[in-house]
Amino acid sequence: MAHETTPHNEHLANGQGHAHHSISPATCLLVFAALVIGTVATVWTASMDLGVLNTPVALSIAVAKATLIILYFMHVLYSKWLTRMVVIGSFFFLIVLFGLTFADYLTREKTPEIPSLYSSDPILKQQ
Amino acid sequence: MTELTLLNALFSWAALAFRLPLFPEQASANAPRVDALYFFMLAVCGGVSIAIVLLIFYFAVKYRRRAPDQLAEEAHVPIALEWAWIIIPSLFFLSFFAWGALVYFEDAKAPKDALEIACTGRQWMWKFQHPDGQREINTLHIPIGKPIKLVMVSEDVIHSMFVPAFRIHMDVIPKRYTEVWFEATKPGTYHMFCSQYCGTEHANMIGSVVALEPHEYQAWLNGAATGSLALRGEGLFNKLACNGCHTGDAEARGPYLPGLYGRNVQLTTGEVIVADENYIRESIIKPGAKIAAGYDNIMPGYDGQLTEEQIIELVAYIKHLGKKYDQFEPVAPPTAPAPRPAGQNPDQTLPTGNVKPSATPPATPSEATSPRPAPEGARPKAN
Amino acid sequence: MIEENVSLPRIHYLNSHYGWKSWLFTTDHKRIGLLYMISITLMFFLGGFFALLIRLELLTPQADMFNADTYNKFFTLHGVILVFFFLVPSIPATLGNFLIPLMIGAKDVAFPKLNLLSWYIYAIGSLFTLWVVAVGGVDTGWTFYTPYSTTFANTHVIAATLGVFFTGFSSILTGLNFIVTIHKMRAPGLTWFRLPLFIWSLYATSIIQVLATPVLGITMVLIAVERFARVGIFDPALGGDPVLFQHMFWFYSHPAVYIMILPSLGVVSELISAFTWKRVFGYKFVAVSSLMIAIFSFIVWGHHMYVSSMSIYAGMLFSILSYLVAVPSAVKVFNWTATLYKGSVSYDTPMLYALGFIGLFTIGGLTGLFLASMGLDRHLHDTYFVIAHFHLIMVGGAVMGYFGGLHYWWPKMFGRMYPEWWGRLSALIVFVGFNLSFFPQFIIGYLGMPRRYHVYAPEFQVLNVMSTAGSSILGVGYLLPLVYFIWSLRYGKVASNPWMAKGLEWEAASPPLPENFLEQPVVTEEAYNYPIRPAQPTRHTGRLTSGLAQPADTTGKGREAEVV
Amino acid sequence: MSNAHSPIAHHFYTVEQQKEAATIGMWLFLATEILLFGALFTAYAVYRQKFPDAFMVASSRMDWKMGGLNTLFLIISSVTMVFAVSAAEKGRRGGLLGFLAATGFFGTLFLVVKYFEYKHHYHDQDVPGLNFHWAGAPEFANGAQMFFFLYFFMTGLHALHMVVGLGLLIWIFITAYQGKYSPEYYNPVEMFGLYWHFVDLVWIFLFPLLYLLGAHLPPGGGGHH
Ligand code: HEA
Ligand code: HEA
Ligand code: HEC
Ligand code: CUA
Ligand SMILES: [Cu+2]
Repeated sequence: MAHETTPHNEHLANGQGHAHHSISPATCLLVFAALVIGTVATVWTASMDLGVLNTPVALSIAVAKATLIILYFMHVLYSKWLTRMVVIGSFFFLIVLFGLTFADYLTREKTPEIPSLYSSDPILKQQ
Repeated sequence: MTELTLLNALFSWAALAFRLPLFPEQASANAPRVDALYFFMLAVCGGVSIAIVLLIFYFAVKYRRRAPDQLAEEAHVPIALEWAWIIIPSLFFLSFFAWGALVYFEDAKAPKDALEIACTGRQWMWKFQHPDGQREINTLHIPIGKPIKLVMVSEDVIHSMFVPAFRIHMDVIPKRYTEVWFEATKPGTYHMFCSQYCGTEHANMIGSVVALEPHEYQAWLNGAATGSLALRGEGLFNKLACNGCHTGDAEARGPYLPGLYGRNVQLTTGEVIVADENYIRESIIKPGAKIAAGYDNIMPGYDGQLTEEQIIELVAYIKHLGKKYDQFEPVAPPTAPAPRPAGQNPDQTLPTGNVKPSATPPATPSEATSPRPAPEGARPKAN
Repeated sequence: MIEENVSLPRIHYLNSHYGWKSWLFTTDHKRIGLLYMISITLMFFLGGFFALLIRLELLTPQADMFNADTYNKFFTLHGVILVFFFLVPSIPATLGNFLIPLMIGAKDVAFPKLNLLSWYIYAIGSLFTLWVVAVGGVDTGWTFYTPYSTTFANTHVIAATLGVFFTGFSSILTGLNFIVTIHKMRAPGLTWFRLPLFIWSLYATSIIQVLATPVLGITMVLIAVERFARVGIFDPALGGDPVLFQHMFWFYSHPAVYIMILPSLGVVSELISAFTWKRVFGYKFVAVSSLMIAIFSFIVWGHHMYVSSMSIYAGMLFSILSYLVAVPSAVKVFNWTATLYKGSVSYDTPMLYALGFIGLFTIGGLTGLFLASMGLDRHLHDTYFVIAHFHLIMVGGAVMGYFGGLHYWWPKMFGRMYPEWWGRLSALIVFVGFNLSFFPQFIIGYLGMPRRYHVYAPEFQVLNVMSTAGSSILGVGYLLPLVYFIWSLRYGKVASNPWMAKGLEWEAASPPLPENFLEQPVVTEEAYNYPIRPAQPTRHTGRLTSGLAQPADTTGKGREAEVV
Repeated sequence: MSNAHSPIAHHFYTVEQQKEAATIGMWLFLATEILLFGALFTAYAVYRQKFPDAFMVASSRMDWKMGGLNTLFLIISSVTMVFAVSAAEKGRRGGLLGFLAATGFFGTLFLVVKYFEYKHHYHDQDVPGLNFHWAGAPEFANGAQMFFFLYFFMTGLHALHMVVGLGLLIWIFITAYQGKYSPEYYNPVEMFGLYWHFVDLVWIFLFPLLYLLGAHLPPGGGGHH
């Protein structure tokens, strides 16, 4: 059909075609090694008390591992912009959910005391 | 704000003429500010809507299809218009935001000298306790011309305190204090609604706020006195043996509580927080949650053993301990109509040593200077 | 409306197969669209019926019709049914399902079986809800606020939340299907900026459906679990936080209001163009504004929580972001108005709905701005002002858009016209009834009448009576189309493209063939490429007859379908 | 989603189009999953902020060795899944079947370990809503209850995904055995792979957040005094 040849149909036209979707066994094993090391590192760092750093360290390792899986095992490194947009988009909105919820929780109980704009108000002035 | 008064008069006139209420009573210091914003937005948005509707009408009539095959005409509309109607409304939107935030911020935090009234919401009633312990249900007596702060908590589900005449609104949540404050400006009786759906009788969780002249309020207080909040808190404090640890001397196992309220507390985690009602409350029911630096986590938690009211009393007591005398603003005018029963004055029954009682409280400023008419002139609202 | 002399195609999607199986197991997007249409119509009248009962009770300040519990169930079921089972699926699942493949020149949506599955899931959800209605209702309000819903309510909360969970799932699948369809099934030559604006708006809607609905789903499950197992996920007595529930609920439910309105905005763009015979002014701005609305819709949910004890800084953030989302909405309103300028405006029923839509949506949206302002919301929260605000948008906006679209595409769907005179009459009745119902509520709201009250202070009565009167007029306005639409299926005048409208969907047969197009269409022009007469010094000389004889036949393809 | 029997469904024009549609469809589905779990992670974060100590203490009652072992199983199964897809791509049916079997094997191991963990927790009266009983410091009771609720809900939902995944895997295995896949058409294998990796991904976050939070505390849990 006219599909692949129509210049306007951008996704079909400049796609990667049906080329290599899967990664080479060597890459795969490398990633595997990295994941195992990451797991060991998580456990190892968790056994130490790093104070406030406990969670950031554990989460950074987790994020690194997840990124490897997404990029290599799930081929996002080799995918089209659309797939990448879906991945980025979903994480973006997850961060929105997180971020704005915590915009509430982290700023609670800190009600500001701003000087009254209405301090010239006769009613308030009486006090 | 003369234009507001004018508008208000207009609305009242309409209300009288058509028996059609159009505008709620303005009975708090806050109300005119909210209404000013309302009228501003009404003017801008009303203007824009009318303009759009008229324009649509005009175009729709002028360019109506006069013959069944009449084509649309080539129109040269500058694309710059697009940017104009992105930017200009945005500026208006910004002004709405800024004004709205200001109005809100202004009233977010109660003034320091606000009269504190404890409020408990439960299915389906409102309970209030005045600082001197007078309790009432579904009716709240307050003095006008004085900031009132409601410290509220729910015993079951979420409720919401709504007094339309004061333009205030705040959810009342279980296990956490929320607060709202207002200053009534007009004597009268106003609606008080629960506006958060809370079950079967939600629509009947209503009551009234009775705003009184200060001296009348005082008279009411004296008539309704049932013992001080803090006083009962003290009783509990002793009964529950809190004083066993919080003795106030150097070897005490628990921290020294006087002056705690409003002070910064250093926790074992290194964090510094302000000891507000919620902190004190938490310290009582879940002491382990935040541990004061230098102490062990040995205080028993009282979660589930105390009713909300008892906790309020304890908190009131601890807050009371904290206040220096000159922070107090007793509502009693120098010439109180009826003398207090002995022992009812919280200031005379505090544990000795921490706070010195004073014999003559200063006069209430609002009483001294209040130019307002007597409440006889106020028209009570239907309820 | 143009009188046509056409006949129905011999074989089309309605008569290509017979028997109930050919409907219940169909994977044809058009038939699935109709399955949805029947289901949501039932739900609309059921929900509307509850609305009438609500208004009946509110005729007087006392509780003289129904007791508190009954009333509470009424508004809960009214909200749940109309939001989750009518308005969210309404335009996407009916008109969207029917039209997306036609408008982009595809044979079907990307995943036809999934499409059918989503209808079944919707049906399961509806059954849960109908079961709840039958066995005694639920009384939490459509917002299911905790801890009332989890610990205190003694009605059928679990079944109701599961119903919502299922319909949410169905909504996800629909959205997913649409996104893939719009990306991958477009006809050659149909680039993004040649797409009809309806497609743009459904694309934006689908993004919200896919990304926001899962959060609602899991929240509903958490409520059911908490109720069932008595664990304290949101119950403060056990350490839970009811405000967290509100965050999670509104993270979906605010974007959801744009699930409801965006498709209508798309429909109105189509209508304005079709009934002015003109390209929508600022096409690209209108197209992109849909996406902007979808994206911004995710960041404003906290405006429902200003007085919930949420931090006031978060409140500020949400407030300003709420104003952000109004900007693309304003863009649309202004562009529609500008489109009318020098158009050839005709007043067929769909256009009446569209014009009504613009006015009511604008006012509804602008009152949303009042609520988005923190200072004002402290007075207006949970009053009838809110009720009026969202009914203006959801009924005066979204439902009007749906009705407009239904009238507009009716001949496309069934090859027959509804009676035009009755159409205009009912549009008029709806408009009048609507305004009478909901304008008084703004005043009641500012006066301070809280919502979800079956008894109220006597001074609110006059306005409430007006509102009740209006709603009964509105009911008539909605019953009329039900009658004449059904009538027209059999007796309506045969029609194909009575509006002389442009767009790929009008190039297929009416009703379309099972495969939509005989041959894959190729698109070579912009959307809404109506012939235009040059700017004329005088108005009456510019009448052109050429180009109207075959107005739709500009691509030259797919037209054969009509003469089969 | 797409028809497994004929390489190309009636409404698509090309194999490529069909394949891309499936990929994006799958990714969109995973996007919904991300937000589904994401909502739970948000709840977790909120409560952890509310009960930091209780979460730590309760978490020290987790057996991180079992969790670690399971992490390993899932990673291995992910790798075998990658090999399965590439075998399908190259048309090696034997390899495909073998790697699928390995994936299923490790997935099952995960569930077996999980089963023993759950059983252990049940025995220790750790299951909110069923038999929760907190023997540790009373001020942690609420927080611990919340922790265990989230633990069971999140790992339970994850396990549910594993079970569904294993079901799909069996179906893929059977169709692969029947020779339905070829280098031209192996969409379902690839899509299933995406799903499987995603389930792995969720676990990668669950493991540190649930098991390792209190790992530096003395073992046994129940309070730190
Ligand atoms: C389809 C449904 C829909 C839509 C589209 C909207 C759109 C908007 N809504 Fe509404 N809303 C609801 C449905 C909807 N809402 C519902 C159901 C509730 C109640 C839920 C409940 O509690 O039960 C609610 C409640 C609600 C609240 C909470 C009130 C409360 O409970 O206290 C708020 C607060 O900010 C709000 C704001 C807005 C805003 C800012 C928009 C904006 O998107 C509007 C944007 C549109 C315009 C602004 C119009 C066009 C603009 C112009 C023409 C420009 C004009 C130019 C100048 C002014 C210069 N809505
Ligand atoms: C899509 C959404 C939608 C729609 C279309 C409507 C439509 C209407 N709604 Fe409602 N409404 C909501 C969504 C919607 N509503 C929501 C979400 C709430 C909040 C719920 C809550 O607080 O939890 C609400 C709440 C609500 C209230 C407030 C209740 C309260 O807080 O106490 C009121 C009061 O007037 C009201 C009225 C109406 C009216 C008069 C209509 C009219 O437009 C309806 C017109 C339709 C008809 C009149 C049907 C016509 C049918 C017949 C005449 C035949 C009937 C018989 C058969 C069964 C066959 N609605
Ligand atoms: C067994 C001794 C003990 C008893 C009994 C006790 N407390 Fe405490 N309390 C402590 C200790 C120790 C601390 C400091 C550690 C902490 O913050 O938990 C404390 C802290 C507090 C604090 C926080 C003070 C600060 O500066 O952080 C408050 C408020 C408090 N207790 C109130 C009470 C009340 C009210 C009661 C009785 C109902 C009570 N306590 C009973 C030992 C006790
Ligand atoms: Cu209390 Cu509503
Ligand atoms: Cu909203």
